[in-house]
Amino acid sequence: MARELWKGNEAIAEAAVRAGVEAYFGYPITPQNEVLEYMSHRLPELGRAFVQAESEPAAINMVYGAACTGARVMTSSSSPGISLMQEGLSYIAGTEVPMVLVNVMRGGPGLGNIAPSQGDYNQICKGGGHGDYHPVVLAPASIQEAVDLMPVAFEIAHKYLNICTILIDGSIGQMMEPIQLPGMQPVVRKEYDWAVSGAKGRKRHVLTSIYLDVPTEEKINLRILGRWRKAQANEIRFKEYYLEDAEYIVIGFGTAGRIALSAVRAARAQGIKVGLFRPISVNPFPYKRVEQLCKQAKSLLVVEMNTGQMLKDIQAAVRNMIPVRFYGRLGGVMPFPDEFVHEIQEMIKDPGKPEDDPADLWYLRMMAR
Amino acid sequence: MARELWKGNEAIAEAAVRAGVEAYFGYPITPQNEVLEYMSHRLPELGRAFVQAESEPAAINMVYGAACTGARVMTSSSSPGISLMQEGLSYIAGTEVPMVLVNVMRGGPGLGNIAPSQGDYNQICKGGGHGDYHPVVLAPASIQEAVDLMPVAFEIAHKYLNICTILIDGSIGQMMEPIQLPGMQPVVRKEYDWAVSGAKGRKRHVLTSIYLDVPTEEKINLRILGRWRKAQANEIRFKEYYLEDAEYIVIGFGTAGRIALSAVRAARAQGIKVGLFRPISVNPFPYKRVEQLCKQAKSLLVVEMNTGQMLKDIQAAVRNMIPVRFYGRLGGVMPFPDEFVHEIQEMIKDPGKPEDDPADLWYLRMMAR
Amino acid sequence: MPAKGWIEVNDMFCKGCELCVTACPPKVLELDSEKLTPKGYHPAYIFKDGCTGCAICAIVCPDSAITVYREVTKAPASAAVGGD
Amino acid sequence: MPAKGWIEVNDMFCKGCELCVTACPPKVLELDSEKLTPKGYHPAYIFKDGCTGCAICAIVCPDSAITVYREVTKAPASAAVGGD
Amino acid sequence: MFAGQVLSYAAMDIGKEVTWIPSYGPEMRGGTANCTVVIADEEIGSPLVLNPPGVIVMNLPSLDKYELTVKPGGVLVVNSSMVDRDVARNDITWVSIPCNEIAEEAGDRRMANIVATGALLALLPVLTLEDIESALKAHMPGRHKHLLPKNVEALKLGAEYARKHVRKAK
Amino acid sequence: MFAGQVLSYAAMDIGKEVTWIPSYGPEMRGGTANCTVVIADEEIGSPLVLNPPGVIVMNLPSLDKYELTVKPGGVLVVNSSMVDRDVARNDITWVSIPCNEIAEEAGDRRMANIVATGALLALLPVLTLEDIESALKAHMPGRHKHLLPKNVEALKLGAEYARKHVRKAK
Amino acid sequence: MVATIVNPENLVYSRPKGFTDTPSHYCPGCTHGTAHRLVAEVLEEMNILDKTIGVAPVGCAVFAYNYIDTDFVEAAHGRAPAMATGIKRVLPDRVVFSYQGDGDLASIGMAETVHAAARGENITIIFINNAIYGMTGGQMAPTTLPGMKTTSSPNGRDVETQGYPIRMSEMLATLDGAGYIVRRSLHDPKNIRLAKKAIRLAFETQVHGLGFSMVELLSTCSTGWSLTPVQSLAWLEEHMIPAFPLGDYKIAPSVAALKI
Amino acid sequence: MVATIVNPENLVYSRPKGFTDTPSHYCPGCTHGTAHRLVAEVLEEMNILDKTIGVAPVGCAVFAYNYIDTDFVEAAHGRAPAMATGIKRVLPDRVVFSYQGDGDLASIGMAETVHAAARGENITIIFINNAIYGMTGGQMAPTTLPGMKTTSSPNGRDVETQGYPIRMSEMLATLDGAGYIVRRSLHDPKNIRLAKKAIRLAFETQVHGLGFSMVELLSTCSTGWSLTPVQSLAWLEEHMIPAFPLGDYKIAPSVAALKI
Ligand SMILES: Cc1ncc(C[n+]2csc(CCOP(=O)(O)OP(=O)(O)O)c2C)c(N)n1
Ligand SMILES: Cc1ncc(C[n+]2csc(CCOP(=O)(O)OP(=O)(O)O)c2C)c(N)n1
Ligand code: SF4
Ligand code: SF4
Ligand code: SF4
Ligand code: SF4
Repeated sequence: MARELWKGNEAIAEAAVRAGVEAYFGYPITPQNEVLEYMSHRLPELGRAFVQAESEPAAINMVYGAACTGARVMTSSSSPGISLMQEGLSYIAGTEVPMVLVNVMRGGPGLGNIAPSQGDYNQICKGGGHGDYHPVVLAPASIQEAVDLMPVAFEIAHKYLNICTILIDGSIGQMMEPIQLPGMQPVVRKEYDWAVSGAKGRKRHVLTSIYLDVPTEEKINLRILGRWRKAQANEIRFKEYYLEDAEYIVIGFGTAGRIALSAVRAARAQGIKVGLFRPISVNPFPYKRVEQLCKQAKSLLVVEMNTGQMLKDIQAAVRNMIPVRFYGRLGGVMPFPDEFVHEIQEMIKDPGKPEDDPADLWYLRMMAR
Repeated sequence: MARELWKGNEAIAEAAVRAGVEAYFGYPITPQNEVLEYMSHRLPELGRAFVQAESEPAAINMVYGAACTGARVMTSSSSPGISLMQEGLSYIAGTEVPMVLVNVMRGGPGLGNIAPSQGDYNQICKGGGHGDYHPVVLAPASIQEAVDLMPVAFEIAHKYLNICTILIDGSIGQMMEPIQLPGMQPVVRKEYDWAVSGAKGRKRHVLTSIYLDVPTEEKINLRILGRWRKAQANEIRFKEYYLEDAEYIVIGFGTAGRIALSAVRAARAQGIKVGLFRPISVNPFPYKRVEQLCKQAKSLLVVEMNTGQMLKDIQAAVRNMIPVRFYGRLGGVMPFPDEFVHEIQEMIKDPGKPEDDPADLWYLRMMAR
Repeated sequence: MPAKGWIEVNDMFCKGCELCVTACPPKVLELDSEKLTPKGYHPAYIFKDGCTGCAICAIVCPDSAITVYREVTKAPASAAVGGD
Repeated sequence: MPAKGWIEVNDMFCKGCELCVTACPPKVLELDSEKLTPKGYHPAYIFKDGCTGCAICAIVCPDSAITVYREVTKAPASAAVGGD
Repeated sequence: MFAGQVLSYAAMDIGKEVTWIPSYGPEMRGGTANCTVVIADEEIGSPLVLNPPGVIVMNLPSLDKYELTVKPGGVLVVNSSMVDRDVARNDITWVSIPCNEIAEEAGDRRMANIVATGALLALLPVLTLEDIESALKAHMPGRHKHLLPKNVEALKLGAEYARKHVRKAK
Repeated sequence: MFAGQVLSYAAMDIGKEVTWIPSYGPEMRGGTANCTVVIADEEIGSPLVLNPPGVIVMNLPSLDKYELTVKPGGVLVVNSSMVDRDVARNDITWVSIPCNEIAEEAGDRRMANIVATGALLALLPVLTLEDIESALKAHMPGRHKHLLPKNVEALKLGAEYARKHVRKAK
Repeated sequence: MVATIVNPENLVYSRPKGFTDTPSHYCPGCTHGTAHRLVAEVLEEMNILDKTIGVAPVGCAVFAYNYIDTDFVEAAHGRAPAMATGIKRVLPDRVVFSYQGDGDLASIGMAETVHAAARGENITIIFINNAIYGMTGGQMAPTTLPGMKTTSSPNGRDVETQGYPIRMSEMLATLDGAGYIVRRSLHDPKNIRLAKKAIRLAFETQVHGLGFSMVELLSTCSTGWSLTPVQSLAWLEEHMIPAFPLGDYKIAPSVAALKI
Repeated sequence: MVATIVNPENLVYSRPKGFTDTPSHYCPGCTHGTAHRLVAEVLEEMNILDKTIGVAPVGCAVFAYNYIDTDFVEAAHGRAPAMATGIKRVLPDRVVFSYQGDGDLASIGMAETVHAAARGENITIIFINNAIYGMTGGQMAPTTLPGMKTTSSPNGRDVETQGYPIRMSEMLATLDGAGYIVRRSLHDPKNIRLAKKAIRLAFETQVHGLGFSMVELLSTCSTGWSLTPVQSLAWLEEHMIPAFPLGDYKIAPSVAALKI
């Protein structure tokens, strides 16, 4: 099938359509507007539901309602809008209904700017909403990967009755790449034993997240945790480059990861034995694999477009077994591969000690320049 | 000065008044209603500002506005309401203005219930809002401690131009204890060089969180991070009990921590050399101290009223140096000391291996019973 | 002579709010101070003759605790409770 | 004879939107196709006699780019722009 | 609930540490409310106790719920005005006392819990009746001050009745 | 921007990997817009390049901003219709070409960027003019198809002019 | 005599089939119960119980799903209209209604309510206006009357600092998307009958696809008002009706034309 | 001749002092600029520039603080009325105003707007109604006209699925807390004059403590409407004014009595 040149946001929207999304509810925000705009003509033309909500809280609660019918439903937004969805997301998790969320991250905190950033990693992965729940989070690094993950996201959401988040930054949303779109899936509405649709010919279904009886709520919490543990077991995803003989390993997700690929190639060209590990599922996080890599690598370089949020997960896996170096750019700055190459070279010159605090040293370097 | 019997929520409100809070904006939610209700008569009678907002987003943005004037201002809420404040909190962090937030946690996720819980630890400490920022979070375990921390919270907020959160659960909010209230501080409105108040006789002040110029946003991010690093250096707080000769150490914050105190005493009564470490500042977290304790302790028991959220921070500090055991109750269940005592005994029988996953084993135990 | 009526109050539902007592046109209802419902309320009951089966009590009862009977059935249930 | 007037258009602010051109009663304004402002717009200018200094252009100018002069000053600035 | 607060005030006034905590759980409106009071000489840990040494139950649901939680050898006070069954356990000291009637006798039905408090302290002397009395004096809202004597009376009657009708643990 | 997309389509059609990314930064409305195109044979890493081998600048601000970023030995195409200064560097190959005028000559002012594209490819043959031509054929929206010949013309003129007036790197 | 009367063919009224057998958690005399019953009766009479999906609010009616015998979801506080929209858009041929209190609908849910109405969203809202926050302990609501004492306006609502009550029906009536907007009361048999008629018409409006419908019901909260249930009905009539006049605020011509 | 005329005493009009020297980021012909100027002139004429605090929205006017020469804060999207409330409550003797677009005020900020009005919050809102989301690229706004094409209603706003425009002034006029609510337009000199008068009266309302004041200004978005600036003014007059009639929707007696 021929490749087509697509803008990231529109490709994601079309991929969702082909994955059988039945309803989209959203609110405009840069840099994800093209998702909403694309849906605004594409879904009605297919007789599916599109609503530009009055706000993100409204959008997520429309999603909540639609999700309760068992339909494949999604919303998309960017950082500030995602913050406004946190209550709704917690309700959806607590009610154990499936949905797909796309966060096209921008520079923050606050209004920040519309440039690409990875500053929402903690919010998205560590639970921005209240209570104990864990969304599955997939972080593609290219438009093709995003498109390929779209149907996967819906399947995960339904399989674990959970939120599945596609986490990208503004650059993936705004850039264009040649891609192959998946085929069009038919819309299938199963009669789930939990979904609401009118109680015709069956006993009624009630979906709620309130459990005043405390022991019951504890059981629900454990049930949610149980599904999450299954996701932890089944949904680990990552991609590895040039690791076979790598003595040094760069780790980055999403855009930082793909930029690192260029850096790794450049370093290899200089004869440096360096490879790249790019987590795709950032929640659940591939701790085990990172742990294994510590046996092979002399030291790690973690690159992010934030102050080192994923770094904490890396450190949890590394446990000071080998030195870790960190390099991050903030507030929407997109690093150049050259910066990473420089960091690789510096790391090799002086890998530092395993007990060093990488974020600490990075901060001092940033302030020094 | 004589002790008085106060309900937690009301004591916190009065402590804030005495700490010179000039304005309170909030929205009713159980189990923190008494804070709002107390303020509704106390502040007007002192000629200070009280507004029952139309919602939590409105409340936090009223706080945002008032904070921009340099006044001491606060809000309080409980889990779902806190989720709705995430956008506003991120704006406040991004605008670098001071405020105090009180979260009286309840069972979640979703609507959950009104029973005491510690399920919002991640949301509150790891950043529930978008972008890179870090609120200071203090978790008192008694009404007296909460009352004593109230003025501290305002000082921290102003010192680091940051959010300072008092993190308690419904039980502390609802229970009564004899306390000594601090003296009444006068309301002092300084003329800060950043606050807005009308530009009379000075150049105008503008407070914003939008920095379209990416390098500028990066500088702001680093400035915010810089202040956070100072807080990390200065604001570590914790309390230790029976640690001198302790071979086993229980770690818990807030209510779980105080329940553990009873358990530790009971275990000591059985001749077990066990002590208690209770973090008070959960963000910044006392990693260093926990690391030191690993030298002294044979193993640790972490107790929480959630699925093991603080546990991750403990593990980051322990790095598999010694075995860690976890015990948590969920969804608003308040554990009895006897449960912890049992866990201590079990831990001593079989401390397990350092590389065991405590949350894993705990989950299996929970499902087994 | 007025139609003969009768009501039964379901102890499961009655909370002794007295709305039926005050609403009852012939004033034949009162709370039974002797009796306690499982939930601990004094339920309503007919303490004297004269119930017309007008179902006014049932209309005002917030807990649908009342079943109404009437010797000569005229209107369908819905009508009795103000159906259109 | 009409009052003699003159306007000056500030290149810093003018974006060549033409609102003043269409609003000008004596139609003495047009965009200067020869000239480019620092921001790359063709600014407005008086291309022929007849400006009355009515300040209509200044009222409609969304970028406050226009300063208006009038030989015989009548009303205070505010009045000219519709102050009360 | 009120009884618990009176105990708390009394304990505080004689310089002890004390915590009072209401019960949680589904009963939102009109359900049975109850509270736990912990009195100690040192910083109090848990405000909840699995097996309390002393328990007062004012109605049947509460008896059913809490009879088994009383610590062996502990004390259980049952308000027989609202409870028509005896206590099944024989490893605890208990008394079945018609609080409502005694309260009425003392002058006000609503003092039933004070009667029960008197009974509890008679069998579990963590505090003296005088402690309670002065606590009432000190903390009763002004508009209720006139009820003080009645309350003290109720307290005493409760204590007396308990001493007379107590069933000791076997 | 459009030129960038044409390049992207052409690269894709001959089976190469390509990324097109618009510039970010404060210029929201009416500022100078620009984009980066990366063409490669393998999976593309960074869509941004610190020192691109080939750069087209259509106006003065862009020249000021990007002149120094061109990779030594790389190519810089300057639209002299909008830029009144020469290129200062002598370690790069560059040409100063009146795109607007040439475009007008070819039949439409708005094809200035196509002219520049022709010039770039003449000096940096990552793609052939034919690649571009067929890309235009394949991807030009129907309603513009009639402009195809003109575009091809503009492309050629740009290339010719560039070959004639190129200043080689020293 | 009883014996003779108590037999099926003499049955004049009994608990509606649309109701479950669960005793309600409401305080004695709370007219939430009355409103529930009317909804259940209407759904039963329209024979749409099995194609209806209810949306419960956060408020004392949070457990509405325990009583009204249809599929149900429980919304986040104030977001019921948004949740109902989400359901209705994927199941356009089902009947979707939300049941909300004044804090839920008029305070935190204001935007969702207004926009559902502006969109002409084909849903029905049963709006219980009891001038107070019942569930959380009697705090001030957007509908609390001037001078009215609540736990967050202990000296009575001071309009200078706490503002004025919002009349939702009047406000929503200004929107073109609104098909049927009326205010009724639950304080006596006559008005309860009228309330039921209105609820019927609201659901008919939805079934006929005539746009957004809302029935505002003046309701009591004896607990929040600290009155007896009987006093509460009188207080409602005396104080609330003047502040919230009963009436039809918006009846689209298409709705007026409905023959039922 | 120029030389002779161009001297101070002939000065009829020049850029107001309330304005900074920063050229605006607005598109050519965008009447946001006109609205800014009127506000600056009014604050200058009332001599309250140095006791005024502005609240900028999220929208094209996000940088209002770069132009109007007073203390300023920048609010979260739609929350400007709440933020203004927070400021006003701690600084009651200052003048606080927010400047908001239709997406900001009428969509995401609906609840904050209605409740600020209901509270009679002593603040002033300048409401720019341009029937579209300018900043984010021309999506549909709550004020977008039926059939109007936007980037999120590409085939024209379909009232069946996307609802009807909201008339904020009419809606807010139903609230007792509102002191002064009017709609004006910026499409020609006469209306610009009237707009300025209204803005003046709105600020006077606040200064005299007479409650919530809002001036809704019909404004152009040539970029979003894909018209020239000149065409935009005509389009506004032809299409927007019929849908959003100009007029006074609420003038409290106390405000009407103001002598200025
Ligand atoms: C986000 C959020 N904020 C606040 C609450 C607490 N809360 C529960 S119900 C309620 C208001 C109830 O009042 P109303 O809507 O009038 O219903 P009523 O109880 O009076 O029937 C509030 C504020 C909540 N559950 N969630
Ligand atoms: C929470 C949040 N949601 C969405 C956005 C994106 N956004 C910025 S401005 C805007 C709307 C602008 O339209 P309007 O308020 O009408 O102002 P205009 O630009 O037309 O002047 C939106 C949706 C945001 N910044 N924050
Ligand atoms: S109205 Fe109903 S609940 Fe109330 S007393 Fe009568 S029967 Fe009982
Ligand atoms: S109105 Fe102003 S900005 Fe527009 S052309 Fe005239 S002077 Fe220039
Ligand atoms: S609190 Fe009020 S609204 Fe809630 S159930 Fe009781 S009476 Fe009804
Ligand atoms: S997009 Fe529209 S509203 Fe925004 S500046 Fe341009 S013309 Fe004005």
